[in-house]
Formats: sequence, structure tokens, C-alpha cells
Amino acid sequence: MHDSGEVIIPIGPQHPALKEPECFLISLRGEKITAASIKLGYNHRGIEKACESRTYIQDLYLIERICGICSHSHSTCFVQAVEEIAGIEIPGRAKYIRTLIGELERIHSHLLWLGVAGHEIGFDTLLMYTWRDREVVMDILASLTGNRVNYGINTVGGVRRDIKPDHQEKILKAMDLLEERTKYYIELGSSESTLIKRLSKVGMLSRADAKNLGAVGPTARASGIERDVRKDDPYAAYAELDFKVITSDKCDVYGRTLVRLGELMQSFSLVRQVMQKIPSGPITVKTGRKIPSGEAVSRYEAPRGEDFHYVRANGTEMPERVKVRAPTLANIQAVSKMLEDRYLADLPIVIAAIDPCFSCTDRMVTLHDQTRHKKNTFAWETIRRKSISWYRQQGVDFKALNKKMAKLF
Amino acid sequence: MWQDLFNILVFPGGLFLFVFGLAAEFVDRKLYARLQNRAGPPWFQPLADFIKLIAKEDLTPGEADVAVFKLAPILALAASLAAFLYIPAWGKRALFSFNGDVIVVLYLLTLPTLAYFLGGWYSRSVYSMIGAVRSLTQLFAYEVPLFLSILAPAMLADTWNLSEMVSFYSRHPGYCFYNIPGFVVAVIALLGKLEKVPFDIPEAETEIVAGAFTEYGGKLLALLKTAFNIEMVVAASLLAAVFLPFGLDLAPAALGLLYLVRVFFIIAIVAFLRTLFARLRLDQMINFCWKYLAPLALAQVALDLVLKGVLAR
Amino acid sequence: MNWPGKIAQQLIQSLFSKPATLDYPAQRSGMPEGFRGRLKFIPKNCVGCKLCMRDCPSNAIEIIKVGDKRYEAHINLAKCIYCGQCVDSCFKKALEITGEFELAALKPDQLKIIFDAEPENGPQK
Amino acid sequence: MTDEEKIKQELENKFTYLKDAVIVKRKSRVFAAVPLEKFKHVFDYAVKNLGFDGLCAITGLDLGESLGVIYHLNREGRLTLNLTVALDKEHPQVATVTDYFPGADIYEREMVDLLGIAVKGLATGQHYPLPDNWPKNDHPLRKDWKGEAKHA
Repeated sequence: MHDSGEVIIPIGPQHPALKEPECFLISLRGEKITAASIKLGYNHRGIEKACESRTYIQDLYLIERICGICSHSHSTCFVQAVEEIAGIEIPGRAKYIRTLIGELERIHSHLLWLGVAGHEIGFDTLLMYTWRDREVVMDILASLTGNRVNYGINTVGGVRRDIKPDHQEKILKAMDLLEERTKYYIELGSSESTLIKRLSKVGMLSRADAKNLGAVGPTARASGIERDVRKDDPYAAYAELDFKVITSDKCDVYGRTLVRLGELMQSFSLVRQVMQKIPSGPITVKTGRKIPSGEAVSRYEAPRGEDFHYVRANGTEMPERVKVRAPTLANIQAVSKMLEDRYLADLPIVIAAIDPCFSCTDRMVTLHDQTRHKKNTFAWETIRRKSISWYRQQGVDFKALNKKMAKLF
Repeated sequence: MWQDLFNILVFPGGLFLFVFGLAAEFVDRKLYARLQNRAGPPWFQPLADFIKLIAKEDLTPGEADVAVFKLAPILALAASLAAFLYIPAWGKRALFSFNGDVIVVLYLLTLPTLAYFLGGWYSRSVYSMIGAVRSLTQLFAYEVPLFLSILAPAMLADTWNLSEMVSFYSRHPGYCFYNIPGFVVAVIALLGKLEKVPFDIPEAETEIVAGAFTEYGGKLLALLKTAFNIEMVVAASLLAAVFLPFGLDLAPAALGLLYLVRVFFIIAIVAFLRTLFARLRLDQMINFCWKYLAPLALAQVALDLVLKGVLAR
Repeated sequence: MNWPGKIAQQLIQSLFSKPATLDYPAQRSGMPEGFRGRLKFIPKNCVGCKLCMRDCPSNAIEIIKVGDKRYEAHINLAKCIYCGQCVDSCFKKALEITGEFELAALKPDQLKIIFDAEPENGPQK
Repeated sequence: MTDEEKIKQELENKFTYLKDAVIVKRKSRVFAAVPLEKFKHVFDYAVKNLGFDGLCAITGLDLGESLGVIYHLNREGRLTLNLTVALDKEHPQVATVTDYFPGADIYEREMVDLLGIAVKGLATGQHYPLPDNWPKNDHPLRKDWKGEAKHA
């Protein structure tokens, strides 16, 4: 307990509200949040550096593993940049398949988010129901691509697997089922009063703030900013498809929920259009292993917002530089604004409302001046040293252990 | 003396309540799962969890007050066990009874909450301390409606003795229907007492890990969980005795079965209610309790007082 | 006024319908056809071009020459990320993907699998 | 005339030294190499007069002989203008753009840590994405960095 009657509680790096390691240090006065500091970087894996020493084909699978949910977003974004540099125009069928997987991924991500949001406000029934329904789309993704999460559908110059005729019926059936369920969730969201009580007027982010802090995706759209890369800078087959950009002017967590539910409905319609309009033909074009030198910027509307990749090639089999800017990085800065004057109980849902993905993001930010709480900050390094020396005392030999581990793998 | 010891340790105290508590936990969890379209745990899951927990290492936080930290779960368990002895669970007579025991039972049921507070507060972890403060704050919100809703039927029966109350209502089964508003209030307040959704604020997992229980593990946590289960059974038995005193003139075997049905009925209501809502915020919870629950309980008291006058004539 | 508890009807329906979850080791739902699981090596097709080794993102596969036109494959399942790129890279269809995905083992050694080469005087036609 | 060409023309008219330095790569992708000393003017002009209201990201580069920084600006979510500046490898330094875009803070900190590019005007704060105890003058994204951290 602090002299001024404030408590600092660490939410993370390990905490049930967070599914990935990151740390929020929250100063509390009673139940009210007075200051928040966000520390990221626990998940930094040096992927950008690793990409420079691998071939483009190997990078594709590495990039896909940046994120466990929007894997297709990252890999498509990267492969688009590579194809632009190499001057490859991929076949129409491949474009449609990428769009299809992208939309199915959006459906699975938004349903997942709805469940997580339910869990964060203690509504576990919603979690169970949405995740049960999400299995429908996961099964389709598994049968289309061969994996539930890391689809591995993209390759330089097209896609790796074609849609079989019997998939068509299965997908359309699933869309009907999920559309019915989503309609139910929309109805539930607009009438269940405990839900509205917890979501409405929580985590406010005004339009001006959203613009200023560079929010993207559903977070920005719920603050009334009509931006969607699919519409503004169309890629894959989106230029030929018809859909609406869903916005809301509620500016709160409830608005973000409604935007995501609305986007689900749009995705169902997009998937149906894809199934209808998909052209026949080859799914890949032949490419060399070497990519000519050049640079390209690629943007992709991931479920969480705009994903941004910059690739620079130097004429070899490996890229010169790969830069990834995941949507959460753009949104995370808005969190401190949203937490202003809120209660501790709102914290999980406010963080969840931007649909954070910290393994994508992985950076470190200070949002509030922490100097006055200096004596309360946690010196992780001291703790680490202490634990190492404790294990040494217990007779654990790290050198031998490391060697043993290296031998095993 | 041996008889008393048997009563306290084995039946209907100690061992019986332990087993019954596990059964109640199973019913609660299974129903919760089935309502959510899940398969749910097998019947031995609560026992397996208990065995797993007692096999684990006991850890006490370095800064915790060891005595309070270790005594709190025992206090919670003891209070719930003691309360049960005064409740006429089956039949019309409790094991022990005296005039005024209804008040004692209610306060014995408050003790576990206090024990959770003490255990949480003295474990000196920020999550535990916030959880402890929350459970005490919440106590003030649901305790008054709960007390009023249980004391109102007592007023109508004109006795402070639980056993006499039950006898009174079994003589006049029709009178129970006057107490339906009180029953509603009591069930809702029970959600707060048992810290279940929408009132699981003191142990809100996504905010403060496990609230007051964050630092507990191993045998102490097993003890705490047992105390919780027994508290659930005892509170459900109290509600069943006060609000559902039907068919108390049956044969003893049938009475036992009827008792199980009544308790599981109340546990089922609790399980159903906790699937239904999102967790409220502390301020919303207090607001709800004082704005709706307390007036409804007061209305029940007024109704019973008026009825008493009318019926006496 | 909006009464809370709108989900009640669904709850009752679920109570009387088949659960959506399975009791896993006893009941299995299986994976769809074409699921990318454990790799399979067909030694008689291999010509030792080692394209699979070159493209493998995680260096999980190793082709070793053991004799004249005879190759064996060492696959480390602990390293393999089951992307199936090696199968795509192989011109001779010497690698195949199977739907087998329950690969947990107690020792890391059990995850290193060796596909032997064709016998010296293999199946002569 | 398309928007991209309009921007190219406006930039070239306003800043004569940008002649032939602005390249329209494809629809909604404009690249421009800007001399370091003139960068602030061009950036200011792009944000205030050309209506570039978003910053997608800032990329730091190691080009072997020199370092580089690319500012990816964005107009109404559609058009992307990429301003590249080359920096001297011995004393790389750029000015902060956080006064235009508060969100640039993290992108600039990343450059500081991973490439060792000093950013003038950036508020002192935590490291990212590297840990606080990471040795100074050790920048993993530089090409000469070979997978092993120097120990302080």
C-alpha cells in the first residue's frame, strides 16, 4: 500500500485476464484507476532479424507464426509484398482463395473475440457458446487448408491448395448456420441488460483521439472512422466484391462489439460471393527462387485492423529487410486513453476490446509518468538473478542443462 | 457423549457434510456445464480435485501473517459445520435448538465470509487484499436483504427458533406461499454469499486472479474449497427449511430423500442463475442490492407483519 | 425495461441436447481428410536432390546418402512445424503427409524418426 | 491525372531537389528519397499541405554502407507516401516526428534499440523491444550483428 492510499497492482506478465505475457502496472485508488503503465516485450522473438537469414519460402512459414490467430493476414501481407517486388500477377482463382481464407479467418477471430469478451466480464456462457460455434469455421479451415490455425495456404505466386467441389456445399451450409447464430448474438447483445451495463460507456475513445493515436480496425471504426484497407486500398479479390464498412459512433466497448458483430455478417456475405464468383483456372504461377531487388509496401485488413509489411529485396533468395507492423501496435496506445477514470473491473474488457495480440506487437511503451511510484516498481532483473542463484544453490547446473537441451533437439 | 461426538464428526456433521458438499459441487458443476452445452465433469471430479490438492505442497507467502493465514480456512469450515447442527434439515427438529437459534445460524453463516476476508487480507498480496476488501464490501450489500428475508418468515411464525418455525409452517403449509418474495430475495442474496456470477466480484478471475484465495494452495486451499462446498450445502439447507417445509410428516427414509431433492433444487437454481448473467461491477452490485433487493425484503417483512395481525384475528 | 437473462431459453435447450464437447481419449472427432500431420518418406522415389532440406523452414528433415542411389530420411518431429512445404518441394513424390497428429512422446529421442533406405538389392522389377 | 501523379508533381514543384526522386510504383504507392537536411520541410509539407493524416509505420534499415529510415505516411487510409532518408553510419540521427503523430513514439524507440539510430527530441523512456539490461551499442538489426549479444 502506497502512502497516498494508492495500490499498484501488476496485471501480468502472468495473469488470468491475459492470454499472452505482457505487463500492465495499474495504480489504484480504491477501485478507480489513476495511472496505467504498459510494458511489452516479453514476447520478442526477433522474427524480423530471423527473416533476413532465411529464404522467402522459409520466411513465409515464419511470418505465418507471428500470430496465432491472424496467421493468414501476416502471410498474405508478406507474400503480396514479395509478389509486387517480383512483378508476379497471381491467377484469379488464387486471389479468390486468399480472400476466402481471409474472411473465414475473420469469422473465426471475431467469434473468438466475442467469447473472450464474454469471459472478461464473467459471462462464461457466452464464451462457451461462441467458441462452440467457432468450431464450425475451424473445421472448414482445417479441411480446406490442412490445419486449424497455421493454414500454410500461401506460396509465392499463388496458393498451395485448391477448393474441391464438395467444399462448396459445406461452406455455404456453415455460413447459414453461423449467420443464424450471429443474428442471435446481435439480438442478445442489444437486449441483455447485464451485458449492456458492463459494456456501454466503458473504454471511451473519441473520434479525435482515435485519429490522433492512430487506432486502426474495429477500434477505429467503433469511433466513427470509416477506414478499411479492403475498401480503401483493395487487395486480393476485394475490388470485385460487394461489402459495407461497418462503423459505429458509440465510441465505447459496446460499439466495438457491435462493429465486430456487423463485420461477421459482412464476412458471411463475402464468403458467399466468393463461392459464387470464383473463377476456374490454375492456382499458382511459376516463380524463381530469387526475387529481384526492390522494395514494396503491403497492407492488409486483418481482423484486428490494418496489418502493414515492408519488404526490401536484394536480388538473392533472402530478403534484405522485413518490417512488420501488427495492428495491435497501432491500437495499444489508445488503451491508456480508454482506461482514464475507469474502474479496475473494467480493465480486462477495455484491454480485450482492442483484441490485443501481443506476440504480434511486442514492443515496450510507457504511457504515464511513473517516477512518483518508483519505489513500487518491480525490478524483474533482481528477481531473475535471485531465482538463478536459488536454483544454483539447489544444485542445478545450468551449463550442463543447456548442453543437454541442445543435444536433445 | 459418544453420541454427540458421532453427531458432530460423522453424521450429520463432519463426514456427511463433506461428502454431501462434494456431491453438491458435482451437481453444480455438471449442471453448469450441461447448460452451456458441455459434457461436464465425471462424478468423481470434485473428490479427485480434493485429493490432488491435499497432495500438493503447502506454500505460505513470506510476508503473510502465518497464524491468521492458516486459521482462516479452519474458522470458515468450523462455522459452516456448526451452523448445520441447528438447522432442521430433515424432519421438524434440528439436532440442537434453542430459542433464538435462527439469529445464531445467520451469524455463523456470516463467519466464513469474514474468515475469507482475514485470510485474504493477511496473505499480503495485492490481489488478495483487493479481493478481501471487495468481499467485505459485498457482504454489506447482500447481508441485510438475506437476514430480512429469513427473519420475515420467523416473524410470521412468531418464534426465533428454527425448529419451531419449521413445525409451524408444516402445520400451515399454505402460509409458505406468502413468503415467495422472500425466497426470491434469499436465493439472489445467496449468489452473493457464495460468490457466484453475477456477484463473483470478490474472486473475479480476470481482474484479481482469485481474490482472497490467490495465495492459498495445497491443503489449505482444499480446506477452503471444502468450507465453500459445505457453506453452499448449509445455506441451501437453511433456505429449504425456511421456505420449502413440505411433506415433513413422511417416513424417515422418504424424509431424507425429500431433503436431498430440496437442497439440490436450490443448488440447481443457483447453477442456472450463474449461467445467465455477466458479472456486475461492485458499484452496480451494491446499487442493485440496495435499490431492489433490500426494498423487496422489507416489503416481505411488512407483508408478514400485516399477515400476522390478520391471521391472528 | 430490458430484463436480464435473455439467454435462458438457449440454456434450457442445451440442457436437453447432446453436449458439444467430447470425452477426449475415449471419444474422438478425428481430423478432416488432407490434414497435415506426420510425414512419411517413400525411399524408392527419392533421388537425393535435397530440395526438401533446402526449403524446410525449421531444418527438421535430413536426407542422407547411404549407398548408390539409396537415401534415408531423418525427420525430427520435435522440430517439424507440419507445414508440408517439403512435400510441395519434392518433384519425385518421395514425401507424403499423413493425417496422424497425436504425436506426443515421453522422450525427445522418440520424436526423431528414421526412414530406412531401400534395401540394397531392393524390389527388382 | 491520378492522385499519385498529382502528389509527385506537387512535391517536385515545391522542392526542386526532389526532381526525379519521387517514384510512383503503382496505384496508391508513392516513394520519395529525401535528403536528410531537408527532411523536416518535406515531412511538414506532406502532413500539413498534402493531407497525409496517418503514419502507418517507421522502418529502419541497414543498407550496408549507410543506415536508412522510411516514414510510411498515409492519406485517408488510401494513398501511401514513403519518405526515405539515408543516414551516416557513424552518427545516425533523425528528428522525432512525435509532435505530428504521438503514435510514432514506439516506432522511433524501436529504431533506437534495434538499429542504434538516435532520435532527437524523443522523450526519455523505457527500452523496447529489448530488455532494460540490454548492453548499449549493441543493435541486433544491424547487418554485422551475428546472433550473440555482447555482454556489458
